[in-house]
Amino acid sequence: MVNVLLFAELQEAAGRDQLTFDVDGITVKQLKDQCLSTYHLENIDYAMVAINEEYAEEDALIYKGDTVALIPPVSGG
Amino acid sequence: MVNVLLFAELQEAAGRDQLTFDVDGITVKQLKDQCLSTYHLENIDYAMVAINEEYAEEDALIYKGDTVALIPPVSGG
Amino acid sequence: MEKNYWITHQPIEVNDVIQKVVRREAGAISTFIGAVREFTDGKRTLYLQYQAYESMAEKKLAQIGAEIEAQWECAHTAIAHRIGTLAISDIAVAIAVSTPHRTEAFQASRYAIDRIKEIVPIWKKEYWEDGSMWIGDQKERVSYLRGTPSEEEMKNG
Amino acid sequence: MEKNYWITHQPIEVNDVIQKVVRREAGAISTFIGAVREFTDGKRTLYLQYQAYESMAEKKLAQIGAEIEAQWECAHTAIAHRIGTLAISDIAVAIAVSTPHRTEAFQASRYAIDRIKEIVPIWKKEYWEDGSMWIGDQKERVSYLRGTPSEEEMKNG
Repeated sequence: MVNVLLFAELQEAAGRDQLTFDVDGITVKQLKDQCLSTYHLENIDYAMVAINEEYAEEDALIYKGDTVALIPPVSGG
Repeated sequence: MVNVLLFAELQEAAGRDQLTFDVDGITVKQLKDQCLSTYHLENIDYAMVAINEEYAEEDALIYKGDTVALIPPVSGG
Repeated sequence: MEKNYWITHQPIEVNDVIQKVVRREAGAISTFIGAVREFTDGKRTLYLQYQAYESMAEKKLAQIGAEIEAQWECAHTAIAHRIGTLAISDIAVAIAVSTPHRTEAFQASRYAIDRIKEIVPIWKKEYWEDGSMWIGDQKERVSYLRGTPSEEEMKNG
Repeated sequence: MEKNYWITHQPIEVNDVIQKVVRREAGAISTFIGAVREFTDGKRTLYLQYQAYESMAEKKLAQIGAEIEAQWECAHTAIAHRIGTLAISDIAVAIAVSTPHRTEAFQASRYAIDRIKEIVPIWKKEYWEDGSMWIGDQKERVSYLRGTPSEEEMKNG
């Protein structure tokens, strides 16, 4: 299983702070597509993805047990 | 009388924190010359002069009752 | 507190942040405080809500500190960011950087706040009289992977 | 304390200085702390002695605040300078400037410390293991009458 953490507007859009996918060895791009088709998270295109708390490119691979986070444009400070 | 306040190295060179001159209507330049000839304050050339707490040019006039200060190069901060 | 980089739900004491960077070789400490401003572009903010991906945010704050210490010799950095509900004038972020001389302290502390706005997973939601919105860089994509903010990003207030 | 610009014989509490510039419209506060550094050009300082022409120094600090408020919109400034004997890491000067946005806060606080080193009648005497000396700009004349420090002066650390 891969846990996908949601924050800010994506968390509100999904109505929850975490999604779970039964996947292994898919790319960041593929995971984003699944989020989009299954949960209709339209702003996901603007989000970065972190794998185990580090930003990852679209072609990075996600394995079982990884913690993934969708990071909408940040606005701290 | 005109009181002339001394600070830092000029205060140490003169061995006091104040000089008094019985003058009226002399220029800053003339006062500096008197300090140099009477008290041998050699570093006075590097000092600015303040009249009543405001920096003054060499040709500014000093009157009886003014408070003058010799301001060596500052080093606060 | 042992950490130099932390996310907190409590009010930030600026002095706690400053104390972490005091060093015998430091002649200069530049701090930056980001506070909740009442008006933005003429619109009145009632309060803010900050959310963070806390564990990753602390790592990214520490990364910014490491970037600073690599770029400016003898620099020491501490950063605290508050989350939760903040009122007008509450401190959202406090940064302190100490260096031997002042030029580097100012540069590094400016760098820190610019990088926070670029790479640290923290989000703010503004609440106005007529609604609320999560704030982010909605118009442009932000490149989180670059090493240094662009000139243009550095200029934005 | 009612004043925003003051000379003190007591330790400076940075928070006192910051509190004076907190405003509802201020989103950014940049502070600068000048502390006693142990080593300068490889030479070890034991302690410092600061002396001021106190009444004029407070006026000149206030003048710097006025210059800042004329140059940067909505800026508010507070400055405290300590005099007397200071040990390593003691705070000699603390500056706080608040502005709506961060760029101006950094610029104004940098401006303040540069101007202090230029026009405020305060002097420091350094004490080393082998002697002591009043510090000043012994090599060059400083022009106290100009409005703005030169580019070159702004760059010096």
